Amino acid sequence: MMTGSVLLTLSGVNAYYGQLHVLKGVSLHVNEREIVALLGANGAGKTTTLRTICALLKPATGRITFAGKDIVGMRPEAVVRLGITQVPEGRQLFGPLSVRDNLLLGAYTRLCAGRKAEVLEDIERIFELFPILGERAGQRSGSLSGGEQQMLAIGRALMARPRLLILDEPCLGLAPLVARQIIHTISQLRSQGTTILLVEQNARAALSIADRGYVMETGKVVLEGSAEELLRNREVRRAYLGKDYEEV
Amino acid sequence: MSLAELLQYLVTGVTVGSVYGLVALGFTIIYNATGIINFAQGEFVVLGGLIFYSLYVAAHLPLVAALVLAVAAVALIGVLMERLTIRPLINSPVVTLIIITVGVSVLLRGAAKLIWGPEALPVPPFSGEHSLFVGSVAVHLQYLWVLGLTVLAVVGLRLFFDHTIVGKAMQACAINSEAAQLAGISVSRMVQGSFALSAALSALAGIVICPITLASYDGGALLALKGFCGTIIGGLGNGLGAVMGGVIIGILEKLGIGFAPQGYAGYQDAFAFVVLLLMLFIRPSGLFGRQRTEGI
Amino acid sequence: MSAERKREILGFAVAVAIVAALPVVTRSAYWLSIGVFIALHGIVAIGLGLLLGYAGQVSLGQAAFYGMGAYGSAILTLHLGCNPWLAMGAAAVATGLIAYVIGVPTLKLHGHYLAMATLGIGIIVRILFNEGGHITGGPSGLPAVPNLAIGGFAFDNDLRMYCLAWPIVFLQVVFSRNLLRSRLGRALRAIHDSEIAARSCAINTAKAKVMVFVLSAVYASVAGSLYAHWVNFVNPHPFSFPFSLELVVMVMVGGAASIWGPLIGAAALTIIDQSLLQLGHVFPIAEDLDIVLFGIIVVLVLLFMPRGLVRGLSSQEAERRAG
Amino acid sequence: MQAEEYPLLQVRNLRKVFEGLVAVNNVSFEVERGTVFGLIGPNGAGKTTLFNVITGIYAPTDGTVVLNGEVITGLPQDAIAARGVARTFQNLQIFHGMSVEDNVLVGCHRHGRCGLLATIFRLPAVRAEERQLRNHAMEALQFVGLQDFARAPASSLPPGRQRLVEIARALASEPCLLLLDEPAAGLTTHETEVLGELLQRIAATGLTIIIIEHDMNLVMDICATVAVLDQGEVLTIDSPSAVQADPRVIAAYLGEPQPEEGGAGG
Amino acid sequence: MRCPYPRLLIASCIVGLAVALVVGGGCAKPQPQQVPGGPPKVGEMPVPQPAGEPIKVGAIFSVTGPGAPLGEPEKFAAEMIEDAVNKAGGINGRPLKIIIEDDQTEEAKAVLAAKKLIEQDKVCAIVGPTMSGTTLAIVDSCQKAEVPLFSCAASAKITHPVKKWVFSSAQTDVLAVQRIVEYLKQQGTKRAAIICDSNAFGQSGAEQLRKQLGEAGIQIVDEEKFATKDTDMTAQLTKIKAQNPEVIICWGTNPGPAIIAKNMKSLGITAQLINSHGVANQKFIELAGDAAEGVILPCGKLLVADELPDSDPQKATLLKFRKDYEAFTGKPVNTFAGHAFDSLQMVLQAIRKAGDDRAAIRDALEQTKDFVGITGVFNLSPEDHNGLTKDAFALVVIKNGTWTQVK
Repeated sequence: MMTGSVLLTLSGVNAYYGQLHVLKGVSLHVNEREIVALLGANGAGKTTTLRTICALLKPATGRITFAGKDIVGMRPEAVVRLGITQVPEGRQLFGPLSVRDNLLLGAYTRLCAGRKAEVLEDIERIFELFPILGERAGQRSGSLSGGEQQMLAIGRALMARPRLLILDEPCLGLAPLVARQIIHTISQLRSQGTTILLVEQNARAALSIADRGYVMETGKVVLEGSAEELLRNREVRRAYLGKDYEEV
Repeated sequence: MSLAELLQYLVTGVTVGSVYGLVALGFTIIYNATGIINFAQGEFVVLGGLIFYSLYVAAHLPLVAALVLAVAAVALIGVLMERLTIRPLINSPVVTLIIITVGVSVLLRGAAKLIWGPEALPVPPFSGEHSLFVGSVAVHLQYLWVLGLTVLAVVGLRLFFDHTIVGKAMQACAINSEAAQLAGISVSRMVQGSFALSAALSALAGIVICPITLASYDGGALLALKGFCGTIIGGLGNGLGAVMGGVIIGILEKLGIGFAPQGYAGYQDAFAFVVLLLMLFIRPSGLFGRQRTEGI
Repeated sequence: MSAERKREILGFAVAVAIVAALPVVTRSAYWLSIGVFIALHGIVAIGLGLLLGYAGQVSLGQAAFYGMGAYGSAILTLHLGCNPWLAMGAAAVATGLIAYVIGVPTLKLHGHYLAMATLGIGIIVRILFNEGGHITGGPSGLPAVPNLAIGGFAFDNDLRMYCLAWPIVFLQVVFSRNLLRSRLGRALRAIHDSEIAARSCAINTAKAKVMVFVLSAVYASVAGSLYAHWVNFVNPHPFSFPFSLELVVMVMVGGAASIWGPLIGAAALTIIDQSLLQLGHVFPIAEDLDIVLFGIIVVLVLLFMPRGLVRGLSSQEAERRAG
Repeated sequence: MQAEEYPLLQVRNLRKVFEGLVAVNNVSFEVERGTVFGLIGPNGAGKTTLFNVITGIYAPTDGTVVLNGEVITGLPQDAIAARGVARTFQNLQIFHGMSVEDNVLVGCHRHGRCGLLATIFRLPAVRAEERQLRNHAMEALQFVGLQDFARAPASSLPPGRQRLVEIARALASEPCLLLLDEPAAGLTTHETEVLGELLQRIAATGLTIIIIEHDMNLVMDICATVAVLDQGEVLTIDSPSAVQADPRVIAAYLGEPQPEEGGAGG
Repeated sequence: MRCPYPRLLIASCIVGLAVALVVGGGCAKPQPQQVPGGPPKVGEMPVPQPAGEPIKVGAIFSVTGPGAPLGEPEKFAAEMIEDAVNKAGGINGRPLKIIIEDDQTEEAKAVLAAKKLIEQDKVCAIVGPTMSGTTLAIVDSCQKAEVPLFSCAASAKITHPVKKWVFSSAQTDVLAVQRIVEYLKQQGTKRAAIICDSNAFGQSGAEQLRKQLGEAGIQIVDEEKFATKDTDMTAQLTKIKAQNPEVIICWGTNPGPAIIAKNMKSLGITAQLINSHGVANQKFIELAGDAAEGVILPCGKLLVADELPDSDPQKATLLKFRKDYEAFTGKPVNTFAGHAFDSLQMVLQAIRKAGDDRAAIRDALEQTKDFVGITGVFNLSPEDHNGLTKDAFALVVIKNGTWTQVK
């Protein structure tokens, strides 16, 4: 797969929760039309990295640029307008609202700009991508099954027409079959031109579709490489199962 | 007690209750957006009535213009309050936020007294001092205004929340503010909007009821407390529940007076709060709220 | 150990010295009675501070317990001819019992629900005072409550009352310190920081909350009794909702999570209140402005020192995230 | 003594459902006295929920927990803690407004007896009790190596040491059962090593421990038995080495092997 | 550990500022700067300028808080008198200084205000407070400090039993109810309902009504209450309506009774509404609008001064007071201002006679005979520290938005 120029760069990002130093000089980049996987054990700082990118957490030091623009200090909604959207961990749908409303809200910035017709077209496109959502358009989103909710969460993020789509644990808590379907959808999205940054517990599944990957440990990037390299790398297994894994 | 008497209590109860309901709705909107109980809510009601007095009675503006302007002015005060006192502290513990709204309420009350003086001010009813009589049950024409505007406000709000993107965005912020931010919704603007909306609703309540109750700078506290009861009875965070809760408080209060033995009407406010306490002890999620499971 | 202990003793000594200095500097009944009011409000506020700052529970009905003390004293001395000291003690015990009965169901509630419930209780109690007919004297109240006296020595003027009230305050400070430096006090602070972790340390949080609620009610009751025996008159008005709110504001402005905070808050608010009133003499327009200024001061203190005057700005992380 | 015939903890057919979501499903296991029991599994497997049910934070939808032959399901959290079940939390729950020593002293809560009145008058009994508890707390602090930080505000310590404070707090209660929820999460490599050494010393005292941990080294070093949870169900209960080699476990962690790759992890 | 100084600094600044204000405010008043430098308009004044140490009289009014509608006019009246007295040469050649404190309608503040006046300002007598509650709260302080207190509040408890140092200038409810019952007996009324504020004024009225109506053989068919801040009394009135009384007697102060009048009209209740002297002011008519028409109430003669026969001893005083007050404040005259006027004038009269010694003033006050005031003609004595009779009341009916005496 051909990938383009650099879209997102983090260099030397440090971030704190109160006094807790959670990101320690994180540097990574994502090229256009690439799928990049961010791997690591619980508490390694993956989700925090994503929060920092989306401006939900302000880094203490370090630069984050998107399409050549420095985005540190921007408001979250401004980052969304620039073209970064995130599918947060645990879906975070607007449960009491309908499926259609969730999608509409995904396109909030465009609706406010008065581009309603375009948005309605996009909704139809999401329904093509996930037909089950079309069937449940009027249903409360909280009543959907886990897999359907995940589809809706992805659909909502796509409604902003992002240049970079960030997914945080999209397969968490899903049945294996559904998880595979989601992974498939993600690779499909890339082929339609969306750049993707993916955090996933299921490392094998993530790396199966990714071009490149980073492994994080205790707030630092400890490893990076192409997907094939990482899949073969002992360190990756160590990060999940402990270093003695292969030696047993 | 005769049927006519009973109906009379109901009519008044519903009217007074719908004002409580509007106040309760105001509480709910701010609570949903920020998790704060705004103790200055009663002052919004009062300011609505007083500003309306100035515009309608003193400046002789037409009814609708005075009404709209007064509502807008109070909405602006709500926005200012949010901007100056709530936003800088939004990450503070809830108690601090509650107390700062207390501070604002003291400030607004003082300012209102400074401007409009200590005494109550009379506002003429919108359609004159007349009553309709259904049998021997009297329905003051202003009651119809109160009920009508309440229904209009509630329906309007429903439409706003269900059928406009801004309304939905506001709901989204209340449901999950972080997810809303990730969808590109400016949470701080929505919080500001909710203060404006909440202030406007309370101002409306103050305006429609002041021909019956007179407009007075210190009338806010009691209305706010009753509205507060309504909010809890309806289930904290539930808008329609809050309106219903307010109406229930209104009806119970009037029936309480009706059924109280001679000379015991002094307990009417205690009655409302006893109901509130029972509610809190037995079903704290309110009549219309969903029981929540406690998490970490 | 010793440095901290030294600082503690030094702080206490300074406070005692300041308080002791006032009657030496002035015998003015005005200043002394401001001092007495600060002491009375301080007693209630320190109790409320334990509840609010250490156990993390809000009470918007504390004026009711203050009132129970005042009315308890007045009713027992006037209707039953009780000795004032006995009346004061009996009122405190009765208030404690009532607080226990109220506290058990009420403290199961959290956050706004708790605030609302205590507020409701406060209002109901105020109405009971008002509607109590002959017993409470109704809205006109009960005049001629006798003074406290030891033998022939009656605490009937401001200096004497000042000398009675402040030792009680300091005693209470010592009590509070003893409590907070003990197993029970640590349990309270633990509840404030993390209720779930506190329970995992075998702390019966419900019991601990009720305990401190009762204690704060007893403190308030004692202060109420002192008020009644000093002013010699009780009526329902001073024990209504605005005073409950004012007490919470005192605690918040002074700083809830310290022993001295509520006391300093009580002093600051009482003094600010009086000074604004006096300001009206200098600038005649300030007459109504004082309420506005009062509001502004409260807002400013909380805006710039959300942890209160004693702690001032603190770098502690916002508690919401931790909670 | 009569309790000796039972295993210390028996978990029988435990099930916990949250609004339709099954978090823990039909989980049963036993923990013998004086052993260290590991609990592993991917995110969302229900490990922490299991802890929360055992310690009484949640009431189970179904099933029972038996401690020392006594059914403790349905008891309030503090009553279970009072029976000697101590725990730490995945996301640190230290009392950030208190000193390190006071944090640990809270752990000693169940050993105190003095009432409110005695306390506010600081009667001699209270002083004696304080001294005793303080000694106790100091011992726990020394055990975890934090004796020099006793007076420091707990929130001023780095997360690694805060974790030790939590452990000291749990130890100070002299528990019969210690539950550790991901003690190594968020620690640096060095801190993890210190922790591992500490956990081994704790295990050596004969205390019964259940530990949730992702760091397999740690699990390997101290656990006698490991249970693997996936999607709320027990996948297997076995020795650590056997568990590590189990293809089902590897699949649960790394994802199901793609068909063309064949069995990995051999 | 972080350096605590910046926060300490801010904290101490705020406290310091407050203390400075208290000290400054507390001291600014006693230093009578204005008085020596005050009267530069020498030329136009034929009277000798007051000189020497000013005579200090304290006043405590509820200028703010719920009592403000009563307290504010009282304050105006006091300022007016101070102004007039000093222009007319002061008292016994000395300037008059009235130190007015606002108790904010709070008992605790009234206590503080009284102590400040007594100890700090060393006033020779205190006028006020406005309300019964605040008065009763400071009665003891004044008794102990042996300072004459001339209250403007109406509760019978203030002067019954007689307290050595305490007087009151407001008509008690006893007299007002006497006047009403006299009228009802004339009309042959048999069934009355009462609805009273649950505050001190209303309940003390209710007590008198129960007693005197019972003695007069008039049946009370229903007795209701409302809270001072209630804004709708239809429920109570519905209950009363069902009992079908001939008259409804309402006891309270604005705005409650105005709302009741309006509620009665909207419920179509035709019984005669009788109000207390608590609403004997223009505000009631303004608030109740059309609903005020036909309402009967007892009130001081101030409101019907024009209608009084020239033979009435009060007529001249009333007309002059009305003129002066309206000229001084630009606001319509008000009964409560009259209370302050009477209290203050009687105190000043006593000072003129006895000097500024507190005990002497008290003794002189007790000797006050045939003082023609706004509220009535006062005859104080050791047994009566109020000194009014029911003749202090006129019974008026509201017609065309103004007051007319009931014939």
